[in-house]
Amino acid sequence: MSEPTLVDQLKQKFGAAITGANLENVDPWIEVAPEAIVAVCAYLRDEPSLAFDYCNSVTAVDYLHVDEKKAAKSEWQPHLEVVYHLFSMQHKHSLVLKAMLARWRDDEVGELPEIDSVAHVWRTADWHERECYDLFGIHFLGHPNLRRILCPEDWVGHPLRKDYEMPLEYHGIRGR
Amino acid sequence: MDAIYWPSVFFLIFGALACGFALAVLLSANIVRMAFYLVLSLAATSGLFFLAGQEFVGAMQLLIYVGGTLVLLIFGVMLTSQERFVNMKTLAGDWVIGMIAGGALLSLLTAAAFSVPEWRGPERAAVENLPIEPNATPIGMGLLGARVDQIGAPADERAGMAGYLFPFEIVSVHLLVVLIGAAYLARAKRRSNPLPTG
Amino acid sequence: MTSSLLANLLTEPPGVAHYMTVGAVMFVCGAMCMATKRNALGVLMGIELVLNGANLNFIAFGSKYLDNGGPQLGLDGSLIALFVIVLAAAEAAVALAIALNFYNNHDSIDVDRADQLQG
Amino acid sequence: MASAINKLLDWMLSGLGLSVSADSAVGYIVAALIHITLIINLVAVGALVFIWLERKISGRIQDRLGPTRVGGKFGWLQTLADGLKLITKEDLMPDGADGFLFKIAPYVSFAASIAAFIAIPFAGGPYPWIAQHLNTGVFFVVAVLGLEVFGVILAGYSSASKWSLFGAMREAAQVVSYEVPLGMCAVVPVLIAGSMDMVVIGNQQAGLFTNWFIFHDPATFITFWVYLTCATASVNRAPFDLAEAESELVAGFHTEYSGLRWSFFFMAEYGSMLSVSILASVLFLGAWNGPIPVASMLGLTAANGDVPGYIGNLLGLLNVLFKGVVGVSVMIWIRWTLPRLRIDQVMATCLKYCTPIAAVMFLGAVVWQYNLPGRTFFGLLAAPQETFAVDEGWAALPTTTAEPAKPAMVERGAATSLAPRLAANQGRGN
Amino acid sequence: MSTVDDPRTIEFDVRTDEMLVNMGPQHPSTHGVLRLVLRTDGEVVSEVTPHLGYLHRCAEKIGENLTPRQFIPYTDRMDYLAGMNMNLGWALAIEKLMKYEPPEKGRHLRVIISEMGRIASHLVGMGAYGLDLGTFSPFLYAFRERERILDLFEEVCGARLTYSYITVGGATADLPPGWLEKCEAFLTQLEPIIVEYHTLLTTNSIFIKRTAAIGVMSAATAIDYGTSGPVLRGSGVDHDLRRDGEEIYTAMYDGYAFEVIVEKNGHYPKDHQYPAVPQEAILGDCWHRFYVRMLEVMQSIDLVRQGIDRYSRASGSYGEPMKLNQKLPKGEAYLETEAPRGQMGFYIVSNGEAIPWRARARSSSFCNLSVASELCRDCLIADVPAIVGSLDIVMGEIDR
Repeated sequence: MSEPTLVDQLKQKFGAAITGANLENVDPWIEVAPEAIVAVCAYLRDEPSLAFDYCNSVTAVDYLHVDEKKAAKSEWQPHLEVVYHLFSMQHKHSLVLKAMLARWRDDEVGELPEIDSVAHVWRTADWHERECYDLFGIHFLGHPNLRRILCPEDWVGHPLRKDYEMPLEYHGIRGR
Repeated sequence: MDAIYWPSVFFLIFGALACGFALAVLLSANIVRMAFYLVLSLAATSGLFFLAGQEFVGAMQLLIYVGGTLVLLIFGVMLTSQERFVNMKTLAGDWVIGMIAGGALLSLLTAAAFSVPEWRGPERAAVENLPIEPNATPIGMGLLGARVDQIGAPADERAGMAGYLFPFEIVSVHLLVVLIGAAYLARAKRRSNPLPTG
Repeated sequence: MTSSLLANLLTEPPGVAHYMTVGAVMFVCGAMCMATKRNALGVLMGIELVLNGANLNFIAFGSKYLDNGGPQLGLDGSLIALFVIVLAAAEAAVALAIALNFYNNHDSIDVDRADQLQG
Repeated sequence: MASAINKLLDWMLSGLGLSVSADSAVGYIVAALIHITLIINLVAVGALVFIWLERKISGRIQDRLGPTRVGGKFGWLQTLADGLKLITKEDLMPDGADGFLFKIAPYVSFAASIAAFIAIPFAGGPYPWIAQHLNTGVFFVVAVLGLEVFGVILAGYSSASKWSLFGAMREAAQVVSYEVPLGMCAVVPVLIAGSMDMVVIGNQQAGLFTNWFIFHDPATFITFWVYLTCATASVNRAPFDLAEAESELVAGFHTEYSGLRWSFFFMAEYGSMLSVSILASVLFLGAWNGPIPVASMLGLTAANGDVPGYIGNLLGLLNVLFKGVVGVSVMIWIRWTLPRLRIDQVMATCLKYCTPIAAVMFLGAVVWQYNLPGRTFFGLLAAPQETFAVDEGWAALPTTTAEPAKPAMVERGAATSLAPRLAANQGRGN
Repeated sequence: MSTVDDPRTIEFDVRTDEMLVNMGPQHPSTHGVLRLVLRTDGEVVSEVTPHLGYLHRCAEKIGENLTPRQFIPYTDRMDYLAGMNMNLGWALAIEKLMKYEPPEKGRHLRVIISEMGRIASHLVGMGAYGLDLGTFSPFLYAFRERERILDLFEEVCGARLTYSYITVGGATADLPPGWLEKCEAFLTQLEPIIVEYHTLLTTNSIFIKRTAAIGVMSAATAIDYGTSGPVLRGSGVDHDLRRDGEEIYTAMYDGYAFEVIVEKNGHYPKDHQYPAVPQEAILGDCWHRFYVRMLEVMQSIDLVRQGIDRYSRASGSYGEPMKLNQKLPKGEAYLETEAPRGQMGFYIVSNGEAIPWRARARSSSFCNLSVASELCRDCLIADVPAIVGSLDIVMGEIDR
């Protein structure tokens, strides 16, 4: 079903929670407020006409320009985006959801941003969210067991953040 | 001293093995070592059975006793061998009492054994040229009820031509019932909270 | 007396008495094992030794190579020995079942723990 | 054999003025030594050959060559190279291990697998080539095969590692439970031959291959295949090799072993494989009699002189060893084609399939033997009479109900009803 | 007759205490460096927790410093058993972002190469699964055939494992002359061998005993856990990206006659030619997953044949690769392709420069493995390698 009607349907149902959409992109996406993400996802999955029962991937993108020159010119503020790629097995159509998060919770460096977990909506999101937590440092509230999946348990820092510095040494192995 | 009588040399070897390992079972503290010494002791006893001319019983001892019962015992040892039960020292007091009682019993039995002159052993000539004929078949037929070993005996000496068919049936049914019962009994019915073991 | 015993044993065939002594030694070891061992399975092994000691006597009296005119069992000796072996297997199975049950309920195999009937 | 050796010793020592009496014990000791060295060499060389054979056969099965360069043409010295490697490798022992039991386990296992060869005949006829002519031959071999499980349990327990204990317990449960059907299958040929003496069983299968017990009747035919399955399982090979299932328990009970001790376990395995397949050939496949009785056709029987008898026996030996090697290569062939069974499936096949089938076949053989005593090749041909007459000399069994000392009611019925049929059977030469 | 009146007693066989047992990462049966921690109670496994990350190289961070064409070699090393399909996935994702349409001859070339890669990968999957269940020979037969495919790939792009052949815009080089005939010859001699594999494994009674009705996964669980590829189709979900995928990916396959290998009301497409499904097998068990892979090999053979004659008839360039530092249009694109082990997705965000802002790889084995702990609950120890083997995972792809 075409994107615009879907956006209107969601806006009409969730009102302000749908904060925006970009339909010109190759993969049009819909922006959702972080608080309403679980409600929207549950609705998307259970609504028979949409039936997004297959969650391809849950990932994140870090928007931050490290060097000042580019930061000045960039048209967006530094933030984190959690991106959900969904697919419906019956209707064979796909959808992209985005939730905008601040890079650090109330801007204190080191406090991980929080968003509700959709692990109980799609079981596959469990591992995807653990990977996001591991590589981006996003705290998923209500996640069954949120711990690192790819990096060692005692790894410090979240590698895929733009401002990530490789540790000098790890258990005696030289990092940099 | 004329030529050595070899069968008695083998009797000494097997006898020494049997008694030695029986003693080892008594003296060793580690339950698994005890089990292993018991296996060797019973294997030596099976050798004594072969020496006494009973091939069938010797092979039966190896197959059922050593091959079956002791494997069962070793399974029991494995299932219960938590670290604290493997090496359990017996108290010194029990040892002393045990030694005294055992020594007394042993001397009594050996004295009894050597008191009867006939039991001291046949003349060498009488035994040396006895034919070694197979005795598995008489046992088999005996179990089935036909005492073939007493065919030549005179009528009055023949102790009951009937063999062991009836006890054979009883033992086989008994064994079946016991094994099923043991299997059922072994299904542990553990209390959800074990009794205060103090 | 023992040196002469051994001396003529090397030349003379072993008799029923010699088998009985080996049986007696195993019997006594078994009895003491049952008496002193604190592990239930150690007691079980003592029982096996006792049964084997008895078996040896049956076989000794049944064997014609040890016959010196004394009372003889003939074939009955080996048949009874067979029955003893089979029944020892059954007995070991039941004893093991009891020991396992005791172990599961009391979480210990120590014989001294079985003092519930003392009241 | 012993008297021949005494004569030989006497002839040799006569030069020195010493004499050896005909039945002196020295002959027995030397004979026993010769037998034991022959058996140990058979098992050692056998293991040598079978390791090489396994590499070659598995190579062929997997479309590759197997060893080709070590020591000459077909890489036949490959096993020697393995042996040297194993001997030079250090014999490790894990620190938590129970030293004494850890060291002794491989030798217990090896001794058990060698002891089975004492009662196995390698050539029949009036002068059989057998280490110890036991009247209860089959029974003894089956009993000794059961003892190998002790070596395994001790190895598993004393290696103090969780995985090897798993492997040892699995293997012990499997070997002990497969002994039951193995024993039942071994009893069927004993029933047909009428004796547990393996020489008698072998002699009864003389003549054309139609006399072989595998073709004796449909029951024995099926029993042979059940025997083969149980033998493969009781030796821990092919689809039943749970103990060293690489995928779950790294190497089962002998994970912690290395060097010479590990090679003893290996030799024990190949030794018992050889003993099980030779037992199969003696019981079912006409031990030392080839498909066509070449030896008796050429007159190489003991009847006409010692030397032809010796050559006849030699041919018999070749027959037995050939059948043993064929049996082992079938096991190797099965191992490299079939996947592995799970532990509960192994137990299920034993308890739900092998044992009941063996029991039914035993019953079938009894009924067949009772109704068609003297026949062979599924009852189509008459068995050569002279081989089948097992004369136990009880013609004098009292057929009349002469008054035994104190007959109880039940025993009388049992005794008398059986006696006439026994006597009748004697008449028909069974 | 358990003591019903005394609920406090629990009836069970012999009392065994819980044991934590490690299987891997160096365990021979797990495919590569996967560590499974099993909580076992005697033989029964009560819980399996996989531990990942032993092969983690953070390829996604590297993707943020390389131009798309420079990143191609990294995609090879994700699913190293199907390098060609990984390259294709990345190339198509970039082309979707750039809205670039590869020439018709390039399309057919990509179908031939990717389906040959699928055959090679399934052969490894089949051989390794035989290894898990204890039989060694099928592994060597499978690798003998795979060697022939690798020789063909070597002629095409000079490499045997890390090809980097299919790149953004088409392929680095055209097929060498005479290659198509060799490929045709290979296919004709492969078909009877696949029948031989069926007798060796699929219809082998011990294999059926070890795999039928073990690790059964319902269609709902399969979708819920995000599984894909043969694992998903093994549970009866009729979904294959080559038919239901995005327009740019299905364009590659339009005009090709093929049916999705999935069991619909008891029948696989054209299953009369292959051994029938044994009655013990339940839809969604290890046996079905294996059977789907075996049928997909036949499907790929047919596709390659069609690809060969379409390629020989097509004219024009095979698809010149894109310039090395060509600027990417602003925006983002996510595309999933049907890799042999499942749907391999690439998500690229670019803000107009030659180097993408974010390059994310969604791995199929990652989701397939997440089902393992659910399937292995209350199975026997010997079943764990059978179940994990049937998921056919590759650690390079999971750990990225």
